[in-house]
Amino acid sequence: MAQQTFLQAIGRGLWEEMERDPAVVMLGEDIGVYGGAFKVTDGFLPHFGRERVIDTPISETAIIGAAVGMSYLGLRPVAELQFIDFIACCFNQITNFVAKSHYRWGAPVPMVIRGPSGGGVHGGPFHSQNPEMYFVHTPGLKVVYPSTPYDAKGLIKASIRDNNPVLFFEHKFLYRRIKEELPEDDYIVPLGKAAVRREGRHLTLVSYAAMVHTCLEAAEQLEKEDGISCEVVDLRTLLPLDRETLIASLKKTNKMLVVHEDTRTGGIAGEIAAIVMEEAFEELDGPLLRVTSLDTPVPYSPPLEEFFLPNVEKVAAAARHLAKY
Amino acid sequence: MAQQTFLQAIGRGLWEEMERDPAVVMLGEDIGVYGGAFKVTDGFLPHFGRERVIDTPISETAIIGAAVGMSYLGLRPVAELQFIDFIACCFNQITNFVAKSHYRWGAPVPMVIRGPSGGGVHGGPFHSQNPEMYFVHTPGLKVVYPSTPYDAKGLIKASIRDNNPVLFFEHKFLYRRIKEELPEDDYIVPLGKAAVRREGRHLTLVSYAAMVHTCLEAAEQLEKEDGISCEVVDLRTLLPLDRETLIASLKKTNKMLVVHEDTRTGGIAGEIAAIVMEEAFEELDGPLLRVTSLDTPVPYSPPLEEFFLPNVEKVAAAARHLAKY
Amino acid sequence: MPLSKPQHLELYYWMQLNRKLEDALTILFRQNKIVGGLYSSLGQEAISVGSAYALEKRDWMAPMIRNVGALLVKGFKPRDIAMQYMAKKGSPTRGKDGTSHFGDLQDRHIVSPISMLGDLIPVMAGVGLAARYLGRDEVAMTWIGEGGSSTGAFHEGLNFAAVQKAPLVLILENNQWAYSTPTYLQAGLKDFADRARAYGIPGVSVDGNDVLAVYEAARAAVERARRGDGPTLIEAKTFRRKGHAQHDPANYVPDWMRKEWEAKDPILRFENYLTAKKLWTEKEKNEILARIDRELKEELAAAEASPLPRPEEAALGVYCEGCHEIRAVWKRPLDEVKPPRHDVAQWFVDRQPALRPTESREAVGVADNPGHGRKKTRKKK
Amino acid sequence: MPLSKPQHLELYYWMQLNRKLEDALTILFRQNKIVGGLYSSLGQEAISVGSAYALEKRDWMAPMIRNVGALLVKGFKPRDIAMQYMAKKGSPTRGKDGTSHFGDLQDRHIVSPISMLGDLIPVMAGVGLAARYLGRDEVAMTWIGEGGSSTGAFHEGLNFAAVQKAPLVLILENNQWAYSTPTYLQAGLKDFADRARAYGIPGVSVDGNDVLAVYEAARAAVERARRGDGPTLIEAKTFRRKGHAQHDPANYVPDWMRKEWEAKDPILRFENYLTAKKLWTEKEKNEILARIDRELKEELAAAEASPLPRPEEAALGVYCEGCHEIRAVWKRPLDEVKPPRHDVAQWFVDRQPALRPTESREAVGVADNPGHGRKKTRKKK
Ligand SMILES: Cc1ncc(C[n+]2csc(CCOP(=O)(O)OP(=O)(O)O)c2C)c(N)n1
Ligand SMILES: Cc1ncc(C[n+]2csc(CCOP(=O)(O)OP(=O)(O)O)c2C)c(N)n1
Ligand SMILES: [Mg+2]
Ligand SMILES: [Mg+2]
Repeated sequence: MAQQTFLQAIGRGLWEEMERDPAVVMLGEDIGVYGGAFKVTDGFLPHFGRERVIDTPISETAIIGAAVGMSYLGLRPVAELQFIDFIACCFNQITNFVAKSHYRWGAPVPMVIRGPSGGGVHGGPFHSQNPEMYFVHTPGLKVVYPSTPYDAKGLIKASIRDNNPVLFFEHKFLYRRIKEELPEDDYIVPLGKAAVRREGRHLTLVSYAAMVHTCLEAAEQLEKEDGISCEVVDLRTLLPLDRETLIASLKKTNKMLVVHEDTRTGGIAGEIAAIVMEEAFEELDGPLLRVTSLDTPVPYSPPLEEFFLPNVEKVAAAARHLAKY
Repeated sequence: MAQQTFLQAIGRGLWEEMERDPAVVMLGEDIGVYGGAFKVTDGFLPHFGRERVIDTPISETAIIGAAVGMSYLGLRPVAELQFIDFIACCFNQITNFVAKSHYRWGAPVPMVIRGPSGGGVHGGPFHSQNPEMYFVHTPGLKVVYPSTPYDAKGLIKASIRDNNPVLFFEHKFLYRRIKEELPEDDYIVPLGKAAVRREGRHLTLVSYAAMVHTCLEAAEQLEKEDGISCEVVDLRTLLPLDRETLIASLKKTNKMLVVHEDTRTGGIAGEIAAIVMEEAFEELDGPLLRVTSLDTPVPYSPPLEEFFLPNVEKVAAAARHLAKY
Repeated sequence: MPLSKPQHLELYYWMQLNRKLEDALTILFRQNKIVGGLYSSLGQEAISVGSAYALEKRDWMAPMIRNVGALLVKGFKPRDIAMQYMAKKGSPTRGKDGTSHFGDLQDRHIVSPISMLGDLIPVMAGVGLAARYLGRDEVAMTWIGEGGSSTGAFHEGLNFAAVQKAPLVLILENNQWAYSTPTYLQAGLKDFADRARAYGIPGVSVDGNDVLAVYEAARAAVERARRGDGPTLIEAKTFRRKGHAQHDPANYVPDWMRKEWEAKDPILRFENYLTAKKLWTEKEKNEILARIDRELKEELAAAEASPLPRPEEAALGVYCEGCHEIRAVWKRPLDEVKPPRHDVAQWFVDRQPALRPTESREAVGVADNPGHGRKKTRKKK
Repeated sequence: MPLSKPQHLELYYWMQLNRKLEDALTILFRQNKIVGGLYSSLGQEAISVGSAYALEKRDWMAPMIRNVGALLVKGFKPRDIAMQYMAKKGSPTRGKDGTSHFGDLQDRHIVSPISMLGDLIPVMAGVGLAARYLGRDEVAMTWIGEGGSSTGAFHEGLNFAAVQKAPLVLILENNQWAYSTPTYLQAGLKDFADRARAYGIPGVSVDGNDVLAVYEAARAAVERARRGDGPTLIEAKTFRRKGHAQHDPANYVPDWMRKEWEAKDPILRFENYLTAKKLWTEKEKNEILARIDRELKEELAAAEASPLPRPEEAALGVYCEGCHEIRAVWKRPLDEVKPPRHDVAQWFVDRQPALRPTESREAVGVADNPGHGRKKTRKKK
């Protein structure tokens, strides 16, 4: 099979699940006739029909609310947010209605909320955000943020089959920038399992989504230029977190550097620091450090956004510092 | 002057600021004629008039939006959310309009968003929440969560005078449960400064809001029963965090236990763990540990909520464990 | 067809059960046996009962906090409501949540509300759309206060339902107060039924203290929805006779208003109607009242007997671990939805007056709109 | 009073400047000199220009993404808009944000939008209320698309403005498409002006390709707002001649539709009007066009000359460290607001028909509603 981009892989995963199960339906703004702002659902309307591919008004609260109602009758709705930034407009439905439904009265909400996320494409403050931590902090949700086409396809399929509400973040920087040969078979990638992208001995780089590629590049450089051997862990699922893989890697390298594109304060690096303290304090040969975006909105102008984001240099510098520790 | 409850202290602070500055106005649901669901603004309407004490429709997004507009003309609006849980309904206005206004185009938004927060009163999943971390993770906001009448009054006044948007969380469990003699003079408590509530030698308990009192009680018990001397740090402001006070206390005790009523994953304990790693790893004689609520919605039934919340026993147990470390 | 005599008596039974249950709950509240606040629908019973009575068993509903009557009509027992308020282990939410915050997806087709007003409207629109997709002619009903109609969720939900022609019936209970806020600070409207005009759907106002008027309006709206003609907004005008909740003396409500509305008590009015129309005898009335007393005694005893939940249960149930699988139940041949559907991915603009240049002003509402999709689409009426 | 001849020529100047600036931006876009997407208001210039022209200098406005014309009329220069799109250091946001996401609180009284549609409406209601409280007779104007009228913020904002009778004018640009979504999937409405009916405020529809019609409707609404009679919703019917943004070929738009609307080009129409009414000479027209070319050349040169911001600036300005203090400017004696006000903390229920029992149906909208407050309140009209 030909190489598939990150975007195509997600589209294929959605397509196959809709083929497999008529209970899977989609709703969102401009997803039908137009095929979605990024064309993820291009061609879905003619094939699956307007009953299953619903073009909605500009009403995020209605989109999520309607998806909840559909899930109560056993459907498995996939709601697209045109840009993930607009998730703020349905925050109440997601955190109060969706997340608490099963706990309060035993009503499962098997739905997926997906949308283009992240920066690096000069989208400015409202088309570049990484809101994942708002939802990692909301019990009742699952949060997925893949970094490769293979994972993206396997995880979107697993998310649709999961009986819980899953937030599926798609890093738009990766949409067309990475390609991969994908297997023909109907595979899934289980939620809640991190992946070791690169074996290493001296320290562990922990990341997810686009920053995984930044970490891999930095690891290459560190190996070559400094002889520092980095293990790279790709979280893939942020809630629930795969503590086993994190701790196992730490036990091996005894040093950990967390890299996220999300802003610093309250980012997932803190949660990982707390987990490491609780579960493997003795394993630490140095402080858990973090390389993150600045604590600002995402600026629009290219030089500003580059300064705002983590990059290979920043990761490498922090890794060198930690390796020396 | 007579003893004042936590609730009265907030009311007095608001009253004095409105007396001092005609630019201070209020809006919210049932705050005028009724004086607010908890009567914080009882008597404000007759005194300050309906132009300054605005009863709104049930429209949180309009309340915050209107307050932003007012702040653009130099007013200092104080928006009340009837219960802080409803902040989810204006999440977009707060995180995208309010928080990013000054960064994007230099327009300051001097407003205060306040409301009854927290659990322990059997309010159930939608009248007991602690949403502070959603906003601690949002650059551009300031977040305040006091624990004493003195601080509550001094901090609400400082919040109103601040040129930035301040989220002011009022723990409803404290409203009528704690009293304090307050000075007559027009004092403020500066934002961004933590307070050491109790000096100690063996370990530091870090907390805020209602849990500060739980920590103080636990500290008493630990001193008496186990001879463990705990220092208790009350954060008071969660954003910006007072790193100096935290690190100074850690340098003294070399052990830290963070206690928060907020749910565990993504709570502020993680951020503090990351800061400690970055700034004082060498000072740690044991892991930074945390005692928090469970990762669930806030359950309604008393035995369930008690199990959900941290309490003196849980704090004392964790402290003993850490002290032994 | 008009209601039969037994049906009239049923309506009476439900309204009285609604009221007497709430009276009993008030006593429990005074005895501190209720956790948190207690809400009353005193004087609004005709709305909950009359509207829910218009639903078939297969239909769906989501109650608001004052819709105790609707919960009873749709099959929950007084003990369920009492146990919710007492936060007992035996309550439908096992003590996890209180008040009317519970439901039943399997049998009674009831969706639980949350506190945030308005959120149920898009949710119930989705319920209706799912039923339609599954080939089931089921209607979804929910309620909102005149205050709740100011929320963004109300607007997004009802607008979406209108565009999709979802089988939804929304009862707007205008009881003239939203906590302490009167209608004129909620909206510049005389009739909240006018909210419907923003969506191109019917909006009707009825006397909310007349159970038959409410029933008829609801019935018509339910039939309209079942026909596939989309949502209806029904404003039921009434009055909140107690405070917002038990803690609220509602001093902001003028006495003359309370008095006038007490005189319009929906149960009293219906009793007089039944007597005037000779639809019952004193004996039948007393039997109903006796039955209610009997039932409530049992029900409340059962509720009180239920223990509080075990503390450890607080940690359970955040996620569905395959614990409770809701399966889609199809009432149409799956072939009808099997891909490929060959829907044409273009608007039928030639059949979209709404899209013609605007000075030719014969644009139409969604109702007659063929929409986009398969070449052969619904005929215009 | 009717517009003078020079004012007519000003309207023409602004519309042409709007269009030619966007033409120039399109060229910059093709040269990859623009960061991110480029949005066009081709064919909608009459709306931005005609409505903004109805504002006084002291009035407030908040543009949406297609309101380049309004930004120009209200005092921003083409270079400002160009630098925003090119993310230059010299842009009003110093490169922090792009497109029409900028404003000026001090002089031009312009509030910056954010991307989330609808959010500006409550914000501008607040601007209007603040002006009223400060004793300033300033009016706030903003715009929304027919698509944006489906958002909860639109509803909450306009409803709140109506209840508070805020001096707000909302122009709804119905250009028949929301990205790829046609009106009939946005709302079941023929006229989006009907959205106003949910709030008890006037809603009018005008030909959005007729700059004078837009101006007159806007002018009337501005005067109404200034009088204290509250908000107006104006639907301007038009058509989006380009794609949603440069990247979008808009294949979903039928050709006949594009053609019909090109024929209704607002600038062409106004040119014909000016000629027919002998309001200008060929010479005057050419002078205007020459002036625009001259100005744009300068403006764009200045914009291109501006450097990109220094990277380190990304870290600055999240908080206002006393850096930029906006002070309340009073135009009324402070004694008028000095406490104690002796407002009576009770509804004037006796003067609240809205609160009378509902079968006496003479309830009234907010407009004639005395509201609550001081004993002597505004007389009913
Ligand atoms: C979004 C939201 N904001 C605020 C509240 C707090 N609140 C609960 S009930 C209520 C008044 C509701 O009035 P109305 O909708 O008329 O219903 P009624 O109580 O009259 O039945 C308010 C403000 C809420 N539940 N949800
Ligand atoms: C709340 C929200 N949801 C989605 C979007 C993405 N979006 C940007 S413009 C647009 C279409 C807007 O259509 P309309 O309001 O008619 O304005 P027009 O583009 O036609 O001028 C959409 C869906 C947004 N900006 N805000
Ligand atoms: Mg009401
Ligand atoms: Mg449009």
